Amino acid sequence: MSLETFQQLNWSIMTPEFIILGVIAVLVLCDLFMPKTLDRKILGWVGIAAVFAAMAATAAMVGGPVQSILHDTFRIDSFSLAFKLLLLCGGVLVLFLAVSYEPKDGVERYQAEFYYLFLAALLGAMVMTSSGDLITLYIGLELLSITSYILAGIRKFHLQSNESAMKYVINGGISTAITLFGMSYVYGLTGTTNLLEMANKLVTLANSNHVYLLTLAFLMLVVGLAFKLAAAPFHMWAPDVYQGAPTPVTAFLSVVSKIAGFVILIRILLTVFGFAATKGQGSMPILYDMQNYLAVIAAATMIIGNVVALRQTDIKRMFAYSSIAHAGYLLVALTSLTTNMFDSIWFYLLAYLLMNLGAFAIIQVITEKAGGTAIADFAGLYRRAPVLAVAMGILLISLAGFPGTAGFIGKLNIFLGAFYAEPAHYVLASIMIATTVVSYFYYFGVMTQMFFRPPADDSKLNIPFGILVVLIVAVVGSILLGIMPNIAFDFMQNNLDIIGDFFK
Amino acid sequence: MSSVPASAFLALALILFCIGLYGALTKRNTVIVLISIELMLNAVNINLVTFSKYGVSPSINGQVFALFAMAVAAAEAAVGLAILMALYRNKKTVHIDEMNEMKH
Amino acid sequence: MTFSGEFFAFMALALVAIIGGVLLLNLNKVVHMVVALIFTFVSIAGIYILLSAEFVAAVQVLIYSGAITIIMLFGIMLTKPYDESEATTGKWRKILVFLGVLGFAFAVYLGIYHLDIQQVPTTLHEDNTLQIGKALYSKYIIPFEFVSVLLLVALIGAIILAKREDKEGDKE
Amino acid sequence: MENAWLIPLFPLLSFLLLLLIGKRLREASAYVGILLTLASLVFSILVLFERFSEPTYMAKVNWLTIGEVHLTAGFEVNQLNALMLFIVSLVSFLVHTYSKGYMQGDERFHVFYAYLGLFTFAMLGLVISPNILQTYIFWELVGVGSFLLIGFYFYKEEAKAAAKKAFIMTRIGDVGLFIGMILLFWQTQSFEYSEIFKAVEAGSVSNTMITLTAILIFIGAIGKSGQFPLHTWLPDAMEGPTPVSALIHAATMVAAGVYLVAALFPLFLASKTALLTVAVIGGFTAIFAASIGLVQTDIKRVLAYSTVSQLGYMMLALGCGGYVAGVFHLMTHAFFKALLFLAAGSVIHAVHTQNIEEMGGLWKKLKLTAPLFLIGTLAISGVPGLSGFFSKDEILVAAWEGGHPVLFLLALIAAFMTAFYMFRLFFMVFTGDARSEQRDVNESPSVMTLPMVLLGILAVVAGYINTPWFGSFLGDWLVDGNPILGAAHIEGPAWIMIAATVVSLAGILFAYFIYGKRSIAPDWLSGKGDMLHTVVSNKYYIDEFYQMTVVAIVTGFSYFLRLIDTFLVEGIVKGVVGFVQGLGRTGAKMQSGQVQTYGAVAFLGLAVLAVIYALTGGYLR
Amino acid sequence: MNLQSILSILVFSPLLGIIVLAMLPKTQEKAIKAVGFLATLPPLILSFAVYAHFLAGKSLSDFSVSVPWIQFHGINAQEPIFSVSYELAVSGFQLVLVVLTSVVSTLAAIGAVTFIKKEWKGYFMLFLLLVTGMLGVFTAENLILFFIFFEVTLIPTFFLIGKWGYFEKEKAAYSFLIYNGLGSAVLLIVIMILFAKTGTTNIELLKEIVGDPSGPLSADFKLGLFIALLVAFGVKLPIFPLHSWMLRVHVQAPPSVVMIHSGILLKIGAYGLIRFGMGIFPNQFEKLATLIAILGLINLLYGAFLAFIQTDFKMVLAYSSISHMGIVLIGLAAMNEAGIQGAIFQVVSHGLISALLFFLVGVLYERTETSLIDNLGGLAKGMPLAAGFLLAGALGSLGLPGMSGFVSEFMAFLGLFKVQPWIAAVGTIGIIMTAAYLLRAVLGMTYGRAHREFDGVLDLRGVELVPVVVLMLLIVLIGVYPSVLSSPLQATLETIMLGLGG
Repeated sequence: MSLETFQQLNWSIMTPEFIILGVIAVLVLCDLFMPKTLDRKILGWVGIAAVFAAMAATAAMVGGPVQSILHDTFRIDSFSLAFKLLLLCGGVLVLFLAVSYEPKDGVERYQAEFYYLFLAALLGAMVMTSSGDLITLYIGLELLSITSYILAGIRKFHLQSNESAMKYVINGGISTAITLFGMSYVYGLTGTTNLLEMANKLVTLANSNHVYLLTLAFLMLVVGLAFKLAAAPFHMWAPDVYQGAPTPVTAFLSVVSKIAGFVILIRILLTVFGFAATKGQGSMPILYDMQNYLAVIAAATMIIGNVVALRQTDIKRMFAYSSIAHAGYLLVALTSLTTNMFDSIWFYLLAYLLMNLGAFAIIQVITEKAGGTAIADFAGLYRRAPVLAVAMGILLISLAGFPGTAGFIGKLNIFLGAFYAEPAHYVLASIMIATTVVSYFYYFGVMTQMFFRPPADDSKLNIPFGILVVLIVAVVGSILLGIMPNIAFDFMQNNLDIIGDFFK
Repeated sequence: MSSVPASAFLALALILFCIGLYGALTKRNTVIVLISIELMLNAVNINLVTFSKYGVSPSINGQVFALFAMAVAAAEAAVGLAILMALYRNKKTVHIDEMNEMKH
Repeated sequence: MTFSGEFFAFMALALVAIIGGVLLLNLNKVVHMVVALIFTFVSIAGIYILLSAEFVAAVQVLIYSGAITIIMLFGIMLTKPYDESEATTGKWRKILVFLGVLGFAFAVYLGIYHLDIQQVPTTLHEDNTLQIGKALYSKYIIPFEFVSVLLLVALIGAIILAKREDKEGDKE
Repeated sequence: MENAWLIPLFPLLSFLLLLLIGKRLREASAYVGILLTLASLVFSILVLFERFSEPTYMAKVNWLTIGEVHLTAGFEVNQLNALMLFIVSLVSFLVHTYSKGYMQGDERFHVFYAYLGLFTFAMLGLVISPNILQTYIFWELVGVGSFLLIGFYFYKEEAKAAAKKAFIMTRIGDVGLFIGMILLFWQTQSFEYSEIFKAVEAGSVSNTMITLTAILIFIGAIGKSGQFPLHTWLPDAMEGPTPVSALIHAATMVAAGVYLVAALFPLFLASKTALLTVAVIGGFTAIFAASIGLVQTDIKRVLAYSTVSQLGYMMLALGCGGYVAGVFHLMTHAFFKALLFLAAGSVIHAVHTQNIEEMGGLWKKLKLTAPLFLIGTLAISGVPGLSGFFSKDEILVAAWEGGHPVLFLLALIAAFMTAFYMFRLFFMVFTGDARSEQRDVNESPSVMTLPMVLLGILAVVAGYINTPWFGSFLGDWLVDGNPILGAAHIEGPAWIMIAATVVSLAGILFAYFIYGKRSIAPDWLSGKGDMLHTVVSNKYYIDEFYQMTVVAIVTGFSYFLRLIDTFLVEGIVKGVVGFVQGLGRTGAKMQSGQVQTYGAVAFLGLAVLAVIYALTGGYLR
Repeated sequence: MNLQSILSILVFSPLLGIIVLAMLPKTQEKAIKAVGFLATLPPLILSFAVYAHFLAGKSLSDFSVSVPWIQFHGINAQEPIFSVSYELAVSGFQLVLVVLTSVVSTLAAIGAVTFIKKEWKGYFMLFLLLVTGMLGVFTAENLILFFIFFEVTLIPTFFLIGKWGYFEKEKAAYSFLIYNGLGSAVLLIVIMILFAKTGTTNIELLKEIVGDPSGPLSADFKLGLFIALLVAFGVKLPIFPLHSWMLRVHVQAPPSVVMIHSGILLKIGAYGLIRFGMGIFPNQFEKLATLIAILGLINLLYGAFLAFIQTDFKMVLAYSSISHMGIVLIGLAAMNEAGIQGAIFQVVSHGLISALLFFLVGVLYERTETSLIDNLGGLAKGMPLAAGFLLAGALGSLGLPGMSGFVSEFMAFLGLFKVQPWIAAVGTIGIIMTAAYLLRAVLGMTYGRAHREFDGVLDLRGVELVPVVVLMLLIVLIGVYPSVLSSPLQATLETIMLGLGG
């Protein structure tokens, strides 16, 4: 490729990535040359600014045409923009948490690394959103994963953190291998790594043998990527890792990483398997053929997540199970395969992002203060810090999916899709609703602690600025989207045409 | 053409993948577990390279993919080992079944 | 299927690779396991050559047989493994995993065994490295660059995690 | 007559006033009650006299709309209603007056008057109702009034039990009325008496339905009027203050059952079976209760069983087609039984006991009460010349002419028994020597005796408005314009009257010999260990029977349901919860902290999915 | 003021109180109580204003408001059919319940001043939220909005029970939450299926679509949906065997909450059955009428028999609620004007009576620290007013004419006797049993000998008299002049009958 063609490429569409990349480089250098005594927190604020800038750059592209460079290895379409915005939102909130993170034997020494590793992970996730190529997707995925491994273990003098990172890396490695194994078959049966080309080739697929192998690859991909979603059967790492990892990292894993997982899953599943025919052109695509398998996975995820969460006494573990459950809900939307699936997944992820990050902000405050992560540490929070308790209450209610909150509208949207689909997924949706009711138990268990129990100590809690920002955004956002969801719906409707990305 | 059918290569990859998987899921020593994972990735690479030559419309892409996979695998191995080091300092064990500080 | 040299080469390499793998599972000493695996890695490199991927084969030798094996050995040395104690858990898990592996292999093998892909002549062996280079630097430039970020991050991460330092180290 | 609706409202006003300000008025509450009931009485008398000359008046307003159906409320003044208005307001007025003396000094004096007001309101409302629904409404309210007054001495366990029993027993009957009323509504599309009669006459209601509804309604009457088998509450109701017994449990409320049957008489006439049922129940109750009355030792209980028995008489009359006889006896009974109760109250007031075995020789001490009591006793015994004689005679004639010789015989025996136990009572209380120490026995104040005097007069003369000798004025008036109700006067053979006289005199003589002269030892009537005596004095063990059957079954069933509630309902819930929690426990247990297990689970998941796919959907398809 | 905004103000005005409360410091007890009480007044005044508007002969549809709210885009091409509007309206039936709600709420707020001993601020904030939820439930004009308000009532109730209740309050709060959660889950399934299949949740539109035999729903499917609906509201009502949560709540929750709970929240079940069960699925209702009648019968007798052997007066009342809700079912199962009107009357009547009784039990408990019948006795001596009202309330509850209970019971049975005379006849056993258990309990507490001395027990006094007297007056008013209630209902009844006839 000559320099000329190189320059002709429309690199501007990568602006958000470049911003993040540049800031990573700047932070690395700053960290090197800044005096050891200087507080690294400033770097965190720089990181936050960078994410905001990237967000602005992304938002500027909203509504624009689909653009891609270099054989779709980088691609800007509505899908990528929508989810990239989500990721950036999640990223910035996580960074706010990170700058307020000051536990005992924490990450003082590696504060700067802490920030730019977050940015790198975010970058990986962003790459995943805007790629139409298997290799780029894979690299993005791994960039995210490997950075996450490091982040999980960054409290290196903390045994739980080490163990968490170890478990994460081992499970991650296995999942990567399985995913890649699946990818290799997909590549082999199409001869290309470009997703759109794959779709073009597979749309006429009739060889039953190929279909068989491709379907196996489908299963491998789904199970492998389930790791990122923390969905069954690849969910078991989540509680241990969430518990041991530093709280902002847990927040990151439960939100940004999960969003990224959905991004890649949807991208591959819909583009490749949504077109790969089973019996020649015009026959049912593999994806639809395998709907029941997805449904089983979704159901298992919801049941496991919600039921096992009942037994938890550790708040972070409980939230791990809760996040498993939420992955299950999202899989319901994916399984139903209706045209509003993107809207509902996107909206639900947005709602989930707000409520989960908000909750983690409070968890971070409490666990830092208490030095442990037991749910019992929340006892009497209402006495100690009524505002925090009420905020947590609202977020929990949103997580439980009560009306008036974003969580409810999100669930409503998913139900709508599940019932609208032909054939309608009555059983799946019913499982979802039933397990939601089960989830009341543990969400309200936290409430019980906060509101009904007397506090162990009456010391007041101080809320750092970063936490405050996250809380305000989360609570206001949760309620606003619960009461006026059309803010988000209309944004999607008017500016983005995700269905067009996949089916036009 | 080739006297060795593509399926032979694929079968080899499958066998190695399974060996790696079995190792990763049963070996006690964490280093071996990490190595087993590398073996799995190797198996994948065999697949990729095989398909690069014998796949439906062969192309160089498979080989490139394999190279990427190797790079990533190396990074992953390094990070995994680093984490093991950190853990070892705190826990003085490399036995994976003793890493059960957090459970239930 | 003709019994060509290629066939024998394949058989030999495959055998070594699998034996290496099996040894990995069955040897007792950790160092031995790693060494057994070196055989596998090297024979895989041979397989690559059979598949007209000379560059990949070279990289395979360098990265796997070289780099990765070495750092793993370092890892073993640094951590002083005691492998004499028997695992306390996992009898059932082994059996289940074994059955699972069998089932999975069976399912996938069904697919592979009957796989018939029309073979087309390729030019992969001609200027293999050049072809790869071209692809890497034109089509795959973006992932390539991101790999560099990835490696950087992994580097930094590995350092900060593995660096030996005292807990109270720099507070003085 | 247009203003007859005001009659019930005076006592209601009394009730409300006393409820609100009674506490401040204290003893003056009595005047509120007395004056307002007097107003009712005056209006009632006016209405009664107006009704002699004018036709039935009826007015109604819309009360409740159900779709197309408009239920009304209103009032009707027909002969029966006007008569009942008069009786009720008169007795109520007298009891109000009497109570001023009787209840003197009670700290809840005003409450008593309030309750009396409520009861009087309800009773008056009951008797002017133009439709059965309204009747039912007041029917229940009357029950509440009775309930409250029985339980007036709420701190007494017996009063509590009696009040509860009264309410529940009558409610059992009320449900019969309730069902009957509703069934009747769906048959005739109306609750109005006139519409119902029209429909029945027109034959638009099947015979079975008429019988069924009539009997159901009669069940209501059974409950209210203390007929067998729902009679047990009435004797227990004597736990209430005595004026209450006089008003409610002698003169008015218990007679409501009779009134109801009378008011719905055309319906009953349309069904032979229903009429027969009424007659048989009435006849049986008459003798049954009388037999219990023979051995009771509590003065009020004797009177109570006598009431039950007399009500049975009335029912018998109605059941035999003797409309006039029934209503006539209802009236006379109201007077003499109220008199008896008030006199008994006066006695109790004087000696502070109700046990007749502890009384005696009071004739000299209670100069006014004793003769009045004697008048009452003579009247109820059917001694010629007094009111009871005439009405009882009418009934006997009705029974004989109605073609029920067995019932006639029963009635005759009952009449004998009545005479006997009433005079047993009289002799034991007023003659002989004092059986226990009685100090300070004084005649009651005039506020108590005056009502008694008035009632005494009525007990003597009331019979003369409907006699075979001087013309059946009452009967003529009652059936005027309603030939369906039967003859104004049933001519019977003369021997019936003689027989009745003989029987009652025999009873009196018999009692005189045993209790007055003591020439016959009463042993066989009070003998210990005599089985018959034991059975009778325990009221045939009816209460015990109910306790052992109905109450036990209900309680047992309740406990059985409790078992279901605790084990089945809660058990299922616990099971589900347990299952979910068990699932959670298993899930948490699997989370063993072993990272390889996690990977194994994930991979096994994949393997299972793959194998399932391979075996079902995939390759072997 | 714009008539259309009145309902919104009516529903959301208590939220204003929440905001004011939030700004008050915790220590300002008096102000908090005052605000808590005052915030219930706007709905009260407005609801009476609406009632007056109706009495003036003007149409209730003047108040209907419909504003586009949520559009679920993207689900199908012909946009935007999947939309939910913010729709509030009152029909006569709804109006009656709104008035009931606002009255009971105000009285419960007064009750709270007596019964709640701690943390008034939190209490009143949650209480006002609950009031908003309840008012919203009765005015919502589409299913989603209804569901939202329905769930909004869950959360405050959970906290009100769990924080301010008695000994086993948390268990009670949880069983409330889970049962009702499951109930609302089933409801949500029904709502979403209807929404997904028909594209609307507007009740009036749904009536047409579901009623149309050639509509998008098959007959079996509709039957299934109706059964689900029955279960959903059956939890709330509650119908046997879904009742056990309600017992716990009634025993453990603070009296002022039980007033609301028993008085109004349970009525949501009945409201839902009438409005949606009968309104949207009339034919299905007809098909299952016998089943519903039997369920009603079971409820009626089951509650009555179990109430007969309870030792705790609160339990008596709780089972009595079950029994009385049986009458609602019986009335509905009659499927005629009398029955349905009876059911609605029962809803209102039981709302008032149970509020009264639970208030009185609360007072008794305050004074004597027990509600066990055997521990009490002879209370009429020490607290004649309380005992008197208790007795009056019990009489009202057992269906004494002249009070509201009778009218409803009478109409319900009147209706059922026309269609199911045998079931109705068996049901009348319930009438007897009601008298038996209520008198047993009430007389056991107030009459007879005192089982222990209650020294210095105070009678009802001061502000406590307000709820008691007001409720009693309303009970008597409806009993004596039922037209106050029946006249707004006629239009609703006609609509329902039209649905049933078609």
